[in-house]
Amino acid sequence: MGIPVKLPVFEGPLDLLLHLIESNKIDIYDIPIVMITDQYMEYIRTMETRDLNTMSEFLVMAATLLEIKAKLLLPAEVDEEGEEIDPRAELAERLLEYKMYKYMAYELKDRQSLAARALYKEATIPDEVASYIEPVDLEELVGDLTLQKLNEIFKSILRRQEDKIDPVRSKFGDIEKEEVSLEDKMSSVETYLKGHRRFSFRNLLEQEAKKSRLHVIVTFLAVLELMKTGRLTVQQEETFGEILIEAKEPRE
Amino acid sequence: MENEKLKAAIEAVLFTMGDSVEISHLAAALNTEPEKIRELLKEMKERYEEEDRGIRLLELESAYQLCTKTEYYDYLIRIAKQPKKYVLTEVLLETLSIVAYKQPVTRLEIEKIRGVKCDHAVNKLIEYGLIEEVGRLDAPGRPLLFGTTEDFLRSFGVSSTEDLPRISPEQIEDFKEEAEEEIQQKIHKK
Amino acid sequence: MENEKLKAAIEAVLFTMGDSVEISHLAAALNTEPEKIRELLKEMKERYEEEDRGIRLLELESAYQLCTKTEYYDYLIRIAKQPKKYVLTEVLLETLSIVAYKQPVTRLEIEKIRGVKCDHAVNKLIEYGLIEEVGRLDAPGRPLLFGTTEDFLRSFGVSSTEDLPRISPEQIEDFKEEAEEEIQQKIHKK
Repeated sequence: MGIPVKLPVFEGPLDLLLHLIESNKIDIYDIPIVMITDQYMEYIRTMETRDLNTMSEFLVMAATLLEIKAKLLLPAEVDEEGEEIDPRAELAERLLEYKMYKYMAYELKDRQSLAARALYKEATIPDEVASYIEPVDLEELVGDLTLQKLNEIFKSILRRQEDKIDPVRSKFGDIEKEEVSLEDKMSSVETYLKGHRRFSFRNLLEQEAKKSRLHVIVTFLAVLELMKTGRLTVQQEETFGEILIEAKEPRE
Repeated sequence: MENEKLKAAIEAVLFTMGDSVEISHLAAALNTEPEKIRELLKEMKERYEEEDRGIRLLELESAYQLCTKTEYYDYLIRIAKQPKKYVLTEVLLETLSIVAYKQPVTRLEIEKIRGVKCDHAVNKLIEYGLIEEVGRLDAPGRPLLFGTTEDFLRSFGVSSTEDLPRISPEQIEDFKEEAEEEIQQKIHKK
Repeated sequence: MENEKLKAAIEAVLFTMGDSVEISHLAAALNTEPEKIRELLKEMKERYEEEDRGIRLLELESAYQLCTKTEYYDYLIRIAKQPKKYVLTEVLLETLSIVAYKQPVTRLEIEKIRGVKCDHAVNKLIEYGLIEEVGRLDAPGRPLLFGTTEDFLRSFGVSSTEDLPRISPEQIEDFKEEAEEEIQQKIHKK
């Protein structure tokens, strides 16, 4: 059946080269390099692709062809056995290898269309099998685990829990997460900003301190957050001096 | 189509479908009289009964289905069910130790002690038969209480949970005093 | 267990699972030597080839699977759902044939043979489950090596990569005459 001639869209430089060789009915081992190079260059000049990657692959081959063309003009090199090296030999090998895989691809395609005519079956696991639960062998499961070991494990958990408790934080008692949310605090600070434009950070915190320690903390976080988003600026004249908060004009 | 071929085609259809197939459907697909199909199916049914066959033909009103012979279910179980390796992972051991020493205990208490969710571990331990539900706590939501099972005691060679080794006063000494309070507070608050 | 029973058990398992089952799994489940199982499967394979059977045993490297005989496809498709199909473009087929014949193979080797980048093709073939990573080459950069999957064997109806079609003398006839000599040379050099 031979290799079908495709539309002039080629998968790559080798594909194009193979096409030129076949349409010119020439021997892969005796490629008229000048003619083929001209035809090859002609083709890539008309290529419409703007894809640099694709283009570069074709250009690499163009360079190879030109190199072979140049070598053919020079006196032939000889190998260790004194035989002349044909500058085209390597390219011919590559073309043949490529051609072989291309041919195999067609073979595979035929195989695939035949194999696709076999249908398979989904698993049909009977309920009795699906619902089977392997009994647990407790003896094996427990193995060499002893009560002593279990006891050690329990103690280590308790110890670990103790490590987790931060002595400072634990004095606060439970922190109620819902009580003060950062979002709420941010909007209340922003409202305050609208009315005051410029105010003392200490005053702000003193008001909050009347509520709870948590309010102070969250207010502080809210100020930091608003600073980050550029809603306010903070100034301090000297170390430990009064911290002044000033509203920034909205960006627009 | 000759009978042999028809039988093969029927087998192919029943195999692929897995499920039951109406005789009328088979007849239409094979361009053959339903009566003929029914007759062939009867013949096939006998063939499947042979000793070296693991499948059989099931007759269902006006349909037929291929299915596995029940006598081979045991082998199926070995293949379809990955032999489960039951192991007590660290998480399971920790959870088990908490249940053993704090029983009856709720999921929430276990979670508080371990600091992580314990649903999976609790379920696994129940599956293994090491712990079980022993009641409900008289608290909002009436959470389930868990305790160790008799099997648990048996596999550890103790006759009652009273026999579980307790944490001795000296051991408790080792715990930081202040931390201990905290823990007690946390646990008993519930 | 006697041979007849073993065969029945194998059939039951293969039928139920639908998917391919490793010989080693069968051997373990049936408490029988893998060699024995392999032998029985060979005998079963022959029985399935009989005229009145619509299914056959497919050998896939070290696994076996039941499937319908291809000659009944036209009847089957009137009842059964068409399995999902993917279309392999020429690029994909070329890349796949290189992986199939040269495996294990790196991306770079494929690119060298085709003269073009193959990332897309390789990724697509992996997505289709036809090829997979099989290791890394012990070379600078430790490039990934690719090979074909069991699904590849199934989709192309071959039992192992050894069974892939080679170029036969008759097929070579079809090649253009001028290339003929060179190809012969190429094949016999292998």
